[in-house]
Amino acid sequence: MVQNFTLFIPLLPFLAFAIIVLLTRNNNRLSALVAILSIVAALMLSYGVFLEALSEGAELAANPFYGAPIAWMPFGGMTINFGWYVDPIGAAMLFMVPTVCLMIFIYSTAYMRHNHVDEHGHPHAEDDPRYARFFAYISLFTAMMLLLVVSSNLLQFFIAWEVMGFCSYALIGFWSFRGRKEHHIDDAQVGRARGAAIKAFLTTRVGDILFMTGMILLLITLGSLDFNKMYDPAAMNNMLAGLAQPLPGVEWPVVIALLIFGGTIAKSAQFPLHIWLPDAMEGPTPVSALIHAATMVSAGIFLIIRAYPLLEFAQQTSGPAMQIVAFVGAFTALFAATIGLAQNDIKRVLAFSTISQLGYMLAALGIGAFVSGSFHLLTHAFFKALLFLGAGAVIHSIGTNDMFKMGGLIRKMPITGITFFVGAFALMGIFPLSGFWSKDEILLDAMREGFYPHAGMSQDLFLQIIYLMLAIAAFLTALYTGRQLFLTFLGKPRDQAAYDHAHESPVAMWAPLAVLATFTVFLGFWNTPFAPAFFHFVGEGGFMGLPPFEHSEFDPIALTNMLVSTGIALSGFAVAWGLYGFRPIQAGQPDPLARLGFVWKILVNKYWLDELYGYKINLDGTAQPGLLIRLVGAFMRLCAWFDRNVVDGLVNLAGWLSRILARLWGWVDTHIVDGLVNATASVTGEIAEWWRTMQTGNVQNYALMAMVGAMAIAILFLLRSFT
Amino acid sequence: MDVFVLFYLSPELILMGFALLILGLDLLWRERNAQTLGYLALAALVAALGMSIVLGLRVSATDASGLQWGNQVALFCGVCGGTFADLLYWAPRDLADALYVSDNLTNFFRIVGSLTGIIVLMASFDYMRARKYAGEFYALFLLAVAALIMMAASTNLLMIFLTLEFLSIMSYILTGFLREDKRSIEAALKYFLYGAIASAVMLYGMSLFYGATGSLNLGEIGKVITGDTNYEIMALFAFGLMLAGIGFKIALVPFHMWAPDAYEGAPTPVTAFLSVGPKVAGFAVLLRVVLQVIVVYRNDWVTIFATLAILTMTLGNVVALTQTNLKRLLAYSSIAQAGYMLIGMASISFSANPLEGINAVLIYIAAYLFTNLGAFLVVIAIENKTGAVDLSQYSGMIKRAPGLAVLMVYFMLSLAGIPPTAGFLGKFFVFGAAINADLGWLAAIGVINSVISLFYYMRVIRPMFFEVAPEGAAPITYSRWIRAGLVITSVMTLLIMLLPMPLFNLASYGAQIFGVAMR
Amino acid sequence: MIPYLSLITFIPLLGAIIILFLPNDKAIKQFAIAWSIIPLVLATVAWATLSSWAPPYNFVYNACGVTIDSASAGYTFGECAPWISTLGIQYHLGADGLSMPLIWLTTLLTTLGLFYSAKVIQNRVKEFFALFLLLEVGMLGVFVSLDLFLFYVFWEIGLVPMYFLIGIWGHDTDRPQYAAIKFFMYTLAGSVFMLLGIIALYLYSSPNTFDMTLLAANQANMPFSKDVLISSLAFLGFFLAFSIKMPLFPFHTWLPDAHTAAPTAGSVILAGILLKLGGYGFFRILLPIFPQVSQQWAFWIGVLAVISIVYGALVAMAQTDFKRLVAYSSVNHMGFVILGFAAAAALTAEQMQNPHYINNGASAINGAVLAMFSHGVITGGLFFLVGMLYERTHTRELALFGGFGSQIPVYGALLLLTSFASLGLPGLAGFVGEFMVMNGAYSTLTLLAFIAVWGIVFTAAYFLWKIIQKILLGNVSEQWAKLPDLKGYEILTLAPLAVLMFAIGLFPNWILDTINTASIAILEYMKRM
Amino acid sequence: MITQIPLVYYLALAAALFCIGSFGALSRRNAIAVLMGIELMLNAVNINLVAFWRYGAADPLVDQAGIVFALFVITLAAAEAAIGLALIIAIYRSRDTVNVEEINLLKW
Repeated sequence: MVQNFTLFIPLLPFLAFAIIVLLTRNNNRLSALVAILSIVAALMLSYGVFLEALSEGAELAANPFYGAPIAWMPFGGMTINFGWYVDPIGAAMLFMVPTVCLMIFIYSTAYMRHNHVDEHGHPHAEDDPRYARFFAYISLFTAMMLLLVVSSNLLQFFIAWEVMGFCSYALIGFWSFRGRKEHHIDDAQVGRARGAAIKAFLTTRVGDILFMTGMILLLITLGSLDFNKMYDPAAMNNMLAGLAQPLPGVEWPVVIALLIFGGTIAKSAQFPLHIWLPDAMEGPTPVSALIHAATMVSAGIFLIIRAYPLLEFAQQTSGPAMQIVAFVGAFTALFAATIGLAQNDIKRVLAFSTISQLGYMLAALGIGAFVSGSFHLLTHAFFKALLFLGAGAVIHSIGTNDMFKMGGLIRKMPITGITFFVGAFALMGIFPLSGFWSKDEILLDAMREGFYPHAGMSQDLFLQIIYLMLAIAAFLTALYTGRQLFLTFLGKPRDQAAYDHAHESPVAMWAPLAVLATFTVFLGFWNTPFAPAFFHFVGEGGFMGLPPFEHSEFDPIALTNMLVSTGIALSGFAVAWGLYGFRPIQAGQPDPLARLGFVWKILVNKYWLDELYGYKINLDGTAQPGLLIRLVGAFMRLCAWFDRNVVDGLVNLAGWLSRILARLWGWVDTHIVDGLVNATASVTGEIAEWWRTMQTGNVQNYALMAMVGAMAIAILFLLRSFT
Repeated sequence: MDVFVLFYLSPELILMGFALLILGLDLLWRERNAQTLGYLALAALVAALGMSIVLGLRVSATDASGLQWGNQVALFCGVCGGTFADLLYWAPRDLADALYVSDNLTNFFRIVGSLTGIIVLMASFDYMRARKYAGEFYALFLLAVAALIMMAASTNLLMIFLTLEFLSIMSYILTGFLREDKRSIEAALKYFLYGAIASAVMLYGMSLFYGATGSLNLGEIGKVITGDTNYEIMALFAFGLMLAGIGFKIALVPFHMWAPDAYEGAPTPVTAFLSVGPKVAGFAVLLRVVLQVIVVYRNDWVTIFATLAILTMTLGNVVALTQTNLKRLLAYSSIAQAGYMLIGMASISFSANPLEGINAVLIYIAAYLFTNLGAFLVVIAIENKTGAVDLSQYSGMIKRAPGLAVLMVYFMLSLAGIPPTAGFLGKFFVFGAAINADLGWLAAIGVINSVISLFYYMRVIRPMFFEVAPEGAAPITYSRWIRAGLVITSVMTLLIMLLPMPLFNLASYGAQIFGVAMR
Repeated sequence: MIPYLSLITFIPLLGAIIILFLPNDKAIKQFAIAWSIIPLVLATVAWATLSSWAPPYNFVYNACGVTIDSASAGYTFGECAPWISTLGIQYHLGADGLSMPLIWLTTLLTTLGLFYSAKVIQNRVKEFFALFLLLEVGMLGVFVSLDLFLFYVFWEIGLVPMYFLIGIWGHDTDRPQYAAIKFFMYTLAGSVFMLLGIIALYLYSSPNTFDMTLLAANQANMPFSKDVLISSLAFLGFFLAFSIKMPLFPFHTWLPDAHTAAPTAGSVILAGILLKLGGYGFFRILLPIFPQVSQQWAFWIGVLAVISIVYGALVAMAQTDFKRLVAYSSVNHMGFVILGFAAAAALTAEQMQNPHYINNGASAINGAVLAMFSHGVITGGLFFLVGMLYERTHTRELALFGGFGSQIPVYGALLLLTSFASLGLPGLAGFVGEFMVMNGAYSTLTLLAFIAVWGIVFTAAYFLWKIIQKILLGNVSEQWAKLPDLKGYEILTLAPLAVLMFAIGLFPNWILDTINTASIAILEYMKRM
Repeated sequence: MITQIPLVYYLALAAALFCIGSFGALSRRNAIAVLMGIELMLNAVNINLVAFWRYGAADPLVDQAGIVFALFVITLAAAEAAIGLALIIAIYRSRDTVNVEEINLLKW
């Protein structure tokens, strides 16, 4: 029953956005209240849908909740309709997204109050000047994420996707402008936020363009963007028949699948378009949690989930679409983990861990581990939101992001510290937290497929490589997470002033942490290898018309894998302890890993990719465009020059020419006519005498012209009649 | 010859009679009642206009309305003989040996001519009030109008020569009418010398025609010249020379050089008249000569007219770009306008399509008449009060004389051919005729020229609207006669665009006499 | 039967005349605004009537001796009166899904322009308001004419008032007179060739006619369709006129000057409506009447469109003047409209048999028309915003701005909204048209579409970098410390546009439904080639 | 047998006269002399007309167009001369010169 109200889920936060913008924008408390009430209502509704979906069980996969009543875009004899589509994974998302969002909303009510010491030395807590606007934006953001989850149509999905892009722009750049009386941010922050926002939007825009291209090509070849059609094998086969091949030997499905994957690369910050996400940490921390860990980047993964049948179809019929996804994912997982090692900003470490974890999910989806990839999406959302909010609490309390100015904070902020530990261990994949179960499942699938093939199949080198990359990444994850823990919460305080200033967060901030930590601890049991309830719900039905996923029983391989991955995580953490925990870092001491030398320099500079094609944003708020952007800039100036001087120049040239022509006539009058007169006079032998008499303004010149003209016409006639 | 036939000469007779009457009264009254003489002249022109319209209408047995336009009478026949009834219904082209005809084309030009006269006369009332010898001016002016009508009615080389000289001499005198003004008298002398030489050249051409065909009558000559080579050389050569005289009237390149000087020097109402009257009459003669005499050499004259059209338009427009004296600028503009009319001449293709060259020329002439005279009326109104004829003196006219400024915009747009104006309709027909005659390239050059022309027409507008009037500049008032003239010209400029059918019919009836039947 | 179209078109003319006789500035302003609402209301009623036709639109259109029925119809509100009967020129008006939204937009933007100008224009009020209403007549006339001669007449009528609006009320520093004459001559240069094209169309059709509906409907029996040279030349004449008006690269250079120099309301109309005349011509004339030639040239027109998109965006990015930048953004956006045209035109006779391609062709046309409509709304809004900022700061130099997001938040919010609508954010007006155009373009001009789509990134770049960042972000300098936020009348001016941006972006169906009828009809005409 | 002077002789004479006249008209500085040049041109035309009449007309006594034309030309030449002289006198009064090259107030 509740399913028919699915579209109200995104509508409620959207209404909150509208109400805040139009009505309550001048009242901070009321705005926050409106936002939270709306998300609570949306949460209840989506839990309703989720529960209804759970009651359907695996049956839901074949008969998802679906309705497309809104005629949106008619063209010719066709109409694209919008509506809702809730299949098992969608239902699971409907459980995750509002939950996490609600926690973030509550957290934000406190986070967006800034402590500020006035000129008399009295501390004040005052709301951010744009407090209401913040809630408007995050409401819109949540609305769009929910819309994306319930979309029945790829175009609808795309719209939500793009509006989220806007929200991320607005929220990353939330502090990118400053009134004259706003003290909570400084000029450097304004500069960094400005650069980061534009970088995020444009980088993701590149992916969006690819996504849109893929989507349009899908619309053209498939004839529809409705998920119903996309999951219909008969309709998919049409794709091979329609348009001519894009390139010789390449079929459309793989092109389309990879173009759509382009959207994910940008949105989920995969290599090489990951560059925006670390800088996006300039937004307020709840935003980082909301956009860059729990939901928005998850949208990229969710896109791949939605397009999974397409990818598989492409892989089967026309090219290695899945393998490319898997490889990009695994590579990013490893690549981002290496950079994460060398970051000092508490949020940036988390940012790179996000990139890395998203890579995990993609690798999982790419190797066909659909269920484990999806499950990791859910668990990751919880523990990453937890980590970000925890980091935010730290920043809010001591006023810096730099981990080398922290240390020992667990004594000052026990609740934050403990919950942060829970999240960090989940990220590392420590038993029995949720991260362990989901990550382990991915590694298991890679290992099983790679090293223990089905009977009659040879070992797959590709999958082995993927497995190894993921395993190394898991090790590195444990290493940098451990490093973060030791630098932040353990050890000795390195900045005494900041340490003294530190305090436990208000309840509005720690309560959400506690809730998220609870989920982090227990969510993993939804899908253990022994009792894969999540699999039964999500995987057993497969997609509508497509064959279901297979699940192996718990066997020695699984056990082996559990042990191996626990070992990897623990060894990573142990190394971290060796480097950072055994002998705590003192103030001013360089990072022990700096001994790596050139390698360290590469990692600190993030492989210089910003300098190559990105946009390097410095701590002081200045920025340098990368090589590629400089080239575009040069080309832009060339175009402007061309426009001013060549295109417009031609027009002006025409005007100039006509002016010249006008003068020329004058010249003809004065010179040519003279010349003719001169010639006539020479025939009569009195050149000298008449030379001076023939001047313009002289009627005789005129008459001569007339006579010559008449003779010319007459003679012309003559000549014509002779021919 | 039936005496009643003189009825068919009534417009000209009225004009000339009144001219003599005015001269006589002027002698009697000695400058005292100059304005009355002016009204008398106006009455004469209105009567002539009325008679022209009456002459054109005849009772028709076929037309349901009972009235039909079209009436063709040959006058001063040597041998056409017959009765009055016969005279009414001769077939087109069979002109026998008439010297002078009163046909649809003549009636068209009668209407055009007397309208020109009426409007210019209205403009000159104010102008002449401050000057001497107004009575003489009105008399001479009436004679000039009569001359231009007679020129359009002539179908004989001798008659053409006589009427052309008649018009010329009147024009010389009118141009030099301000005897104390150096410029005026200089303009007259130049005009005179140029005109005399041009008509001598034309006469030489006429004599060759006579020698080649043994006749002076256009119809007769046309019958002789049938396209065999014996006459071809002589006829075309002679026509080339005759163009000097006709082109001089029309101010075609290369016979245009008198025009800017004469226009600039002449009294402005006379300039207005010169820019329309002789040009119109010249086209009437050109039409008759071309279509009755050398019509068989169509290929040849199409080329010549196309070439001349391009030269005329381009030179007129390009040189006008640099002018600052408004009278001189309008002189070059009127040269260019003649170029567009020549496109129509070149596009005569005798097709049954309404977009036909003859039609186009006639419609263009009518449109040009009102537009150009309207523009001159504005110039005269401003000159009367301020003496300004230079563009730099026109700044801020929108404040000083909003009505004049707005009307000037309208007339300039019409000259440039922007709808909804008569000028646009004229250009539409001209270019249409060109495309219809497979001269699309000529039409293309024509439209390019009309774009160029817009530039200087807008240069006229620019100071009026975009610049500030000098301190203390008084508002410009103008008499009710100029106002009436402006009303006539502007309303007609608009009406020709909005309701073009009457004009179209008038023109196509005129074209019928050349055996061109329009749908 | 109410002659809606005649009333809509000529009521402003009557208003312009009445204004000439009104005594004082205040009366003129109030009268002009009130009067301009009449056509707006009429157009709204007309559209409402129009959209009440239910699919499959099988009614009979009967006017001017033209009877068209069933799918290939589309016209309604036909009015007819003989005009120049020997040439078969008729006063033939009619509207369909293509023109109705544009008519409505014209009346809306005129009202808004007048409303805003009433506060801003203080000198030569009578002239301004009379000219503005006259301008409306010209624009509306183009959209309602179904006779080519009438079309041309209205086409040119619009030029003159615009010339004066730019020349007289332009900012002195922007060389208004140069811009005005450049605009006038440039547009005229294009349109005179269209005149030749119109005449050729008349002469080479049989029976000879100027009637657009007949010309389009009689494709098959036109000898013209066989004469490649003449029809190409005639096509070229029209194409030149429309692409200068649009403007298409490389005919766009009049646009930045004209836009920059024009007074705010003038820029709004120029960008909002006048550019659309060109786009309208592409779909009303070139596509139905010249399907073969369009098909032959579609690729190259597409190339120009793509250049316009990418090049326009790049040049816009290089501008330092706010208004000039917005002006160049029009080049960029109009490129999509022409790409839509090219995409629909590129359909081959063979593809015409495939309903799938037909749908995508309809998508291209729908998208292009909707892009025109939404560009009118969005860029109209942007020019209002430019003008409002200029009224406050008396400069348009982007480098001098900054931090206005906190100083004048309402302005900031509206600028943000409009900018994002313009850069094609889904959910706002700009996206839908672009998406549909790209859909059409990918199906016929895949490669070009793939290049064009990158223009979207550049568009986003210059909006974010040049407009939002330079104006809204950063710190407020002391210079602007007293900058006041938008006043009530300014918000009221922008509000309808903002509502439209959302209305189109969130539920484009209400307008696409109307446009789609016309697209189907155009494609029916094209099928006959 | 008396040989008639061929028509061509007359025509050649007329052509020569026309050229001389036009040369005079185009080159003399004195306005009166220019006028005289024009008269010569007109006379050349007259010779042409009369010669053509005499040689061309089928019955010269009935078809007298040529000679009538010549008479009109003579008359008009007189009228023109009158106008011309009047104008020259007027200009002489105002400028003390009849040199056409000095009469160039109006130019360009």
